[in-house]
Amino acid sequence: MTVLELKGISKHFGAIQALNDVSLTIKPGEVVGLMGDNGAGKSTLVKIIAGNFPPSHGTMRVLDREVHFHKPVEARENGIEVVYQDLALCNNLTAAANVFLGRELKRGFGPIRILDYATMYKRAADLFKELKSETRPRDLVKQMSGGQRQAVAIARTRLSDSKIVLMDEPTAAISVRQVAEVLNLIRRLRDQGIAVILISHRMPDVFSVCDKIVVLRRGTKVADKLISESSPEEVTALITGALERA
Amino acid sequence: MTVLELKGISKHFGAIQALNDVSLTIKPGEVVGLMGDNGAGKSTLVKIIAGNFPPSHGTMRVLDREVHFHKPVEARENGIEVVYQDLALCNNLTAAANVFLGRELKRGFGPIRILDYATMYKRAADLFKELKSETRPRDLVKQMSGGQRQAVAIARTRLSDSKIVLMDEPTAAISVRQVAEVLNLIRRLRDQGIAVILISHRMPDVFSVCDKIVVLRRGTKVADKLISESSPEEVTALITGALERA
Amino acid sequence: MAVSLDDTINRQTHSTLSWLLSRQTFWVFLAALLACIALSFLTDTFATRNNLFNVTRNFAFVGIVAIGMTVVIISGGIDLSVGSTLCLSAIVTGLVMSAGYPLAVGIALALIAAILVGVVNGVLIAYVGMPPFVVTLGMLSVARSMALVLSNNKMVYQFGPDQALLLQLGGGTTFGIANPLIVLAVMALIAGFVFRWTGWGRHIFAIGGNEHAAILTGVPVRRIKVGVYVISALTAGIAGVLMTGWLGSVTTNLGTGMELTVIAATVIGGANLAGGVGTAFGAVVGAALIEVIRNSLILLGISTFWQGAFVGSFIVIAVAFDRIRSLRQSD
Amino acid sequence: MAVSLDDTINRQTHSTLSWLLSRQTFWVFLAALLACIALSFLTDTFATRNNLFNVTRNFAFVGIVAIGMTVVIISGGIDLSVGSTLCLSAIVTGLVMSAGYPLAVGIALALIAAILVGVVNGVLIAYVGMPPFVVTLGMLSVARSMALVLSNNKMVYQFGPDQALLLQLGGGTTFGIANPLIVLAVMALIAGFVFRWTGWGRHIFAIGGNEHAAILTGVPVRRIKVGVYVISALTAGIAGVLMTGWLGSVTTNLGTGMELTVIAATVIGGANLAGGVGTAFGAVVGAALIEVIRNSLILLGISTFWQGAFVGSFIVIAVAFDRIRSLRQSD
Amino acid sequence: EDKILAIVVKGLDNPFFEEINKGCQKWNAENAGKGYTCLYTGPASSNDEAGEVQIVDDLLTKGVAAIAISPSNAPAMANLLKQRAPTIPVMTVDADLNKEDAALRKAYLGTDNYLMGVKMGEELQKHKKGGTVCLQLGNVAAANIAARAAGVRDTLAGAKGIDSLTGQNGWTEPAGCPLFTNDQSDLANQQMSDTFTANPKLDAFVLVGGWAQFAPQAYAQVTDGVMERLKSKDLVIIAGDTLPPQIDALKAGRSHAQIGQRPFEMGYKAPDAMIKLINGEKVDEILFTGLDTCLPENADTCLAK
Ligand SMILES: Nc1ncnc2c1ncn2[C@@H]1O[C@H](COP(=O)(O)OP(=O)(O)OP(=O)(O)O)[C@@H](O)[C@H]1O
Ligand SMILES: Nc1ncnc2c1ncn2[C@@H]1O[C@H](COP(=O)(O)OP(=O)(O)OP(=O)(O)O)[C@@H](O)[C@H]1O
Ligand SMILES: [Mg+2]
Ligand SMILES: [Mg+2]
Repeated sequence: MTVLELKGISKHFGAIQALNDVSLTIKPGEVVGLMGDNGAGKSTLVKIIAGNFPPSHGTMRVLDREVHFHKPVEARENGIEVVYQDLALCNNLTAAANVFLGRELKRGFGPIRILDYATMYKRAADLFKELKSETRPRDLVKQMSGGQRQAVAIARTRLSDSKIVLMDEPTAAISVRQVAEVLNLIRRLRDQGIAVILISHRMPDVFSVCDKIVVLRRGTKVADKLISESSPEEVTALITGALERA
Repeated sequence: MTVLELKGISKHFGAIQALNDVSLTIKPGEVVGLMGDNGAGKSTLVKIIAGNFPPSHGTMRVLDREVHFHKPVEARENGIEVVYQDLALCNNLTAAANVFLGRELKRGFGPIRILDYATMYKRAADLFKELKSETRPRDLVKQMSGGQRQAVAIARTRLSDSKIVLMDEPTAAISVRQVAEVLNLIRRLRDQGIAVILISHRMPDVFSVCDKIVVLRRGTKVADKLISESSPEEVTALITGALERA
Repeated sequence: MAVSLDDTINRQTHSTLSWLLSRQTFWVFLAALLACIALSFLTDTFATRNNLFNVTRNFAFVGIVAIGMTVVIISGGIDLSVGSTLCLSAIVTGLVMSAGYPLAVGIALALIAAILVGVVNGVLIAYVGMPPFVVTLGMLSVARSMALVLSNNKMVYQFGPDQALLLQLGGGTTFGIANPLIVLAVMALIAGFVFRWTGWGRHIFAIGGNEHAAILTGVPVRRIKVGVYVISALTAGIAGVLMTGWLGSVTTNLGTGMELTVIAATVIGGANLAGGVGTAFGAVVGAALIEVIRNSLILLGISTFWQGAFVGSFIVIAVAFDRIRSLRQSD
Repeated sequence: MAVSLDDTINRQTHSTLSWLLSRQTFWVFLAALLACIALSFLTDTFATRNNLFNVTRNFAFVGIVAIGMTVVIISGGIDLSVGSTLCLSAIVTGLVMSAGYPLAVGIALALIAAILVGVVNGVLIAYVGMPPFVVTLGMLSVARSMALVLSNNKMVYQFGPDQALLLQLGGGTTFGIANPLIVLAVMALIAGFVFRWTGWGRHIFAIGGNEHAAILTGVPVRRIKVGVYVISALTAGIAGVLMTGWLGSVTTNLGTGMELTVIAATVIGGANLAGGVGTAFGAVVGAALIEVIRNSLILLGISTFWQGAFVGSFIVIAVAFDRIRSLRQSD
Repeated sequence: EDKILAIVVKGLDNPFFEEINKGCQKWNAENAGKGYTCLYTGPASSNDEAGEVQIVDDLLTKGVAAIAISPSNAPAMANLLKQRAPTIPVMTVDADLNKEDAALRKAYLGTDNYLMGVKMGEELQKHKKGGTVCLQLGNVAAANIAARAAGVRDTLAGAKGIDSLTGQNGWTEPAGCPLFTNDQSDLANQQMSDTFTANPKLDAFVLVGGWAQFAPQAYAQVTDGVMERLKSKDLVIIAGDTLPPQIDALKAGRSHAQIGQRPFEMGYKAPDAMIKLINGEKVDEILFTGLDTCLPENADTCLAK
C-alpha cells in the first residue's frame, strides 16, 4: 500500500518550469527527506500535494485512490497536513486560535454551539508543552518570536488523525532544543504509521530521521534512494549539481 | 579599539522583558555567534543595534563613540549593515531594485540625475554571482524562492564599506551550497576587518566561522567566550538551560 | 524545568485594566461621555428627554449600518455601496407598500433587494477575486441607478393600507425608546455575541488578519466573504426600511454620501481598515459621537458652516489619540 | 557551471508582448479605444471635432487629479479629500481674484491652500502614523467646511481685472487643444518620467510594496509620504483653478463626490489599492473611459436614470476582466 | 424622427423636478406626432454642477432643436453658453441666469423667486410682528433659494438688501441660523428639531425650500414637539412649495402657510415656448408661472389646476 503516489507531476508558472515530470511513492510510516537547492521546486511540490494549486500535468493518488484537490481543505480531508514555509498564521489572533483555525472546538446547548475557549486553551497548552515550546496560548501571534510561531504552525498538524504530514523547512528558524523536539515528533509520527515529508536544508536533521531521500534539481528529481545507501557528501553533490544523478 | 560596545542594554515590550542588562564588546574582524532559544531576545538585540528601536536602558558605542540611533539609516551611516530575519524586501520590485533600495545608483546630465538601470543590473548580477545564487536581477522578488530572497537581502550588505554586519539567521532557509557561500562570505568580511554578528540556530555553522560565542537565555547573557574554549555540547546545554552560566 | 515551562505557557500577559486602556473604543466612549456631560452643563437643552430621544434615534440609522460595515471591515474589506443600498431598499419598501401590499411583504422584498446587492458584491469579491473597494464603488452607482429606474424618480409617500404600521415601526417608540434604537441595540448584541462566541465570528477575524492563512487552514473563506457583504447590505436594507418609516417618504437621494459617515463611525469606534480588528460596540459609539457633535453645534448656536470642520477634526483626533498612545507605549 | 549560473542570472523571463498583455492599463486602453470606434459608427456626432474637444476637456480635470491620486495609491495610501481640496482651491482663486488681485496671486494662494491641506494630511499620516483613509476622510469634511467659511457660502463669479485671463486659462484652447488637456498631458509625462527614472519614484513604489522594508533600508519614508499627499493635494488644487476658469464661477458644491470618481479612474487604469502598482498613463486612460461612457449615454439618448448603472458596471467589468485573465493565467 | 426639445434640470434626485418631468411627459402625450419630443434630463445629483454644464454641452453637440435649462450654477452655465454660442433657442426654466447674462437666453419660464420670498414674509407678518426667525435654506449657493431668502428678509426688515436679520423691524436670526440642508430631507428634519431644542422660544421658522416636509412622518414628529405652540401661533412655520405631503402638513396644522410654485406648469409650458422660439415667434422674455398661496382654510382649493 502507498500513502501517496505522484506520477509525472509538472508545474510551470508562465515561462518558469518549476517542476518537471516528478514521480514519487511514499509508504505509511515512511519519512522522506526532500532536499534541493533554493528554487529547485520543493515548496511547489508541497503546495501541489497540499491542494494549493493543481499540477500542470501529472496525477496524484492517496491511499491508492486518484485525487484532484481544488483547495487545501480537500487535501486535509484526505489526511494530508502541512506546515507551510511561511507558516500561514493570522497575526491578529492568539496562538490557540491559530492552532484551531478552521476546526474550532465548540460546546453546545442544543442547536446553538459556541466556541469552547477553555478546552482550546488547554489543548493548545498541552501541544506546546509536547513540543517543549515556551508559547503562551493566549498571546497574540503578532508578538511572537520566529520559533514560537513555528511551534504554533507545527502544533496545528497534531489536531487530527493525519496519514501524511508535509513539513516545509519546519526547523529552519527554531533553536537546537526545539529542533530535537521536532525530530522526535517526526519519529513519533512515524511510529504511529504516519508518513512524513520533511523539507530541510539541514543535512544532519535529514540524515537522523529520514528513511528515504529525494533530491530535486531545477524541478527534476535527480535522486530517490534509501538514506542507508546514501551519504551527506553524495547528497551535497546532487544538490549542487556536481553529481548529475544517483 | 572596539567596533561595537553595548553596556547594560535592556528592553521591555509592555510586560515582556525581552532583554535584560546585556553587555557586549566586538572588535574589528571579529565574528561573533549569537545563539539562544527562540524568544531569547536575539532579534531584539539586533534591532536595537540596527536602530529600529531604542533600548529601554543602556548605552551603545560604535568605534568608541557613544551613539543613539533614532532610525535604521543612522545605524547604516555608522557602518552597520543588517540582514533581517524577515529579509525586508519589497515584493513588487525587482531583485536589483531591492538590492539598491535607498541607495540607488544614478547617472546625470547636469543637475538632473536619473536612475542608472544598466549599472544596477550589472552590479546586482555580479553580487549574486559572488554569492553563487541563481537570482535574476530583473525578476520580481514576489516570485522568488526563499533562498533567492535571502540572496537578495545578503547582497544588499555588500554595497557599502561597512564596519559591522549583523546577520539574523541568514542561513535559515538556504541550501547547502549557498550556506557554504554565506560562510565563505563571512570569512571574507572578517579578512577585510569587518566584524560580523551571526545569529544562527545551526551549531555547525557557528562553530565553523565564529571566533566568539554569545548565548542569550530569556533576555540575559549567559555566556560570552571564545569558540575555542567552548563546545557544541556546552552551548546546547546553555541554550536549553541545562547549564546555568559559563 | 517542566514546571517553569508550564509557568511560562500559562502566564497571563495582560491585566483586564491594561487591556481596557489599550482599546480605542474605550477612549472614544470616554470622549463621547465627556462631551455629553459637558453639553449637559453648557446648555440646558442637551440633557432634556426630548433631545436625548432625538439624538439616539438619529444615530441609530448610521449605527445599524455601521454594525454591518464593521463586519466587512473586520474581514479586511470595505463596502462603499451601503448608502445606495439603503436608498434602494427604502424605494422598494415604498413602492411595494404603496401598491397596496402589507408591511411584511414590503419589508421582505426590500430586504431581498438588499441581499441581492450583497450577493453580487460578495460573489464578485470572493469568487472573481476583485478588490472590495472597486466592486462596491461600482455598486454605489448601480444600486442608486436601480432605485431611480424602479421609482421612475418619483417621491413615494403614501404607503397603502399598512402605512400606519410602517410609520410606527420607523418613527414610533416602545417603552419610550425610539424603535430604531431598539433595533440597533439588538443587532449590536447579536454582533457582539457572534464575534466572540461563534466559529463564523472567529473566521472573519482570521480572514482579515491573513486571508491566505485562512484559506490554507480550511476556513471557507469565499462563502464567509459573501456572507459578510450580504450582512452589510442587509443592515443597510434594515436601516432603509426604518428610515422610510421615520421620514414617511422616500426620494432617490436618500443615503447619498452616507457610506463615508458610516465608515467614519466604524473607524472612530476602533475598527482597523487593514482588517482583523473591530467591535460592534465601537461602531455604535462611533455613530453616537458623530451625532452628538452635529447636535451640539446646533445647540451651541455654531454656524453650520463649521460642522464639517468639527466632525472631520474629531474623526482625526479620535484616531490620532489612539495612535499617539500606542506610539508612546511601544517606546 | 559558471556559465550556466551566468545564463540563469541573465535570463529574460518576460517578452515585451507578454508584459504588455499582462497590464490592465493596456486592456482598459483597448476597451476605451473600441468604445470610441464603436461610437464613431453608432452616432454621427461622437467623432465630431466639437464633441471630441468636449470629451477631452471634460476628462482632463478628473485625469489631473487622478495622476496625483495614482502617486498616493502607489505609495499604499488613499486620498479622499481631493474633491474638497479642489473646491477649497477654487474658492480661494475666486475670492482672491474677485478682491482685485491678479491671476498669478490667485493661483499662488489657491495652490498654497491646497499644499497646506496636503501637508496636514501628510504629516498626520507619516509622522503621527494614522491611517490615510481616516485622515483624508476627516480632511474631506474639514476642507469643504473651510471653503464654506471662507466664501460665506456665496457663489463667486466675478474675478476682477484678470477675469478674462482666468477664463482663457481654464476654458480656452492652445493650438485647438483645450488648455486643461495640455496641462494633463504635461503632468502625465512628468509623472511617467518620475516613476521610471528617479529615486523618488522608485521609493514610492517601495513604500507601497513594503513600507517596513523601505524604512529599514533607509528610504526617507516619512518625508516621501508627506510629499505624496502634497502632490495629490496640489493636483487637486491645479484642477480647482482650471475648473474655476472653465465654469466661470465657483460654489462650495464643486467637487462633491469627486474623490470616488477619481479613485475609480485610477483603479480602472490599473493602480492597485493595496499599493505598489500604478501608472500615470493608466490614470489618464481610466479618466477617459469614464467620460466616454458618460458622453456616449447622452449621445445615444439613453435615459440618465441608467447612467449610474452603466458607469458602475463598467468600473467593475474593467477590473473583473483583468482579474479573470490573471486567474486563468495562474491556473 | 422627432426633433428634441430638451429640459435640463439641476438634478434627478429632487422630487420638485419630477413635477417638471410630469409636465414634460403630459405635453408629449398630448402632442404626439407633431414632430417634437420633450426630453427631460439632468445630472444624477443636484450637487453636480459641473455635470450639468457637461450635459448641456453634450446636448448641444448631439444636436437638439431647443433647450431649456434650470442652471444650478448660473454663471458657469452662462459661461458655457457664451463659449458655445448655440444657434438653437435657449431658455431657462425654474432658475434663471444672472441679470448680466440675460441676453444669453431668449426667455425665462418659472417662478419669481424674490416675490415668492416676499409672500412668505408677508404671510409671516400676518401672524407675528417681530421676534426670532430661523431660515432653512437648501443646496449651498443656489440662486433661486438666495432670491427667496432675500425676499423674506427684505420683507420682514422692511428694507432692501438685507444680508441677515439683526433686529431690523424687530426680527433677528438666532445663532446657528440659517440652516443648510444640502437638499437632504432627513438632515433637514434633524436640523429643525435641534433648532427647536436650542431655541425653545423661537417665534418663526421659514422653510425657504420644503425639504423637511418632503419627509412627512419625520416632519410630523418634529412638529409634534411644538404642536401646542403651533396651535396657539406662538410659533409660526411658513414653507415653500405645495407638493402633496406639504398640503397634508398644512391641513394638519403643521405649518401656517405654504407658498407654492408650479413646476408641472413649467414642464408643460416649456416645450410650447421652445417651439415658438424655434419658429421665430415672439415670446415674452419673462414668463412667470404663478404662485399659489395655501392656507389652512383654502388648502383644498388653493392649487392652480
Ligand atoms: N507563484 C509563482 N509564480 C512564479 N514563479 C514561481 C511561483 N512560485 C514559485 N515560483 C518559481 O518556481 C521555482 C521553484 O520555487 P520553490 O518555491 O518551489 O523553490 P524551493 O525549492 O521551495 O526553494 P527554497 O528552498 O528556496 O524554499 C523558483 O524559480 C520560483 O521563482
Ligand atoms: N514588538 C514586540 N512586542 C511585544 N513583544 C515582543 C516584540 N518583539 C519581540 N517580542 C517578544 O520579545 C521576546 C524576544 O523576541 P526575539 O524576537 O528577540 O527572540 P529571538 O531570540 O530572535 O527568537 P527566534 O530565535 O525565535 O527568532 C519574545 O518573547 C517575543 O515574544
Ligand atoms: Mg521553499
Ligand atoms: Mg529572531
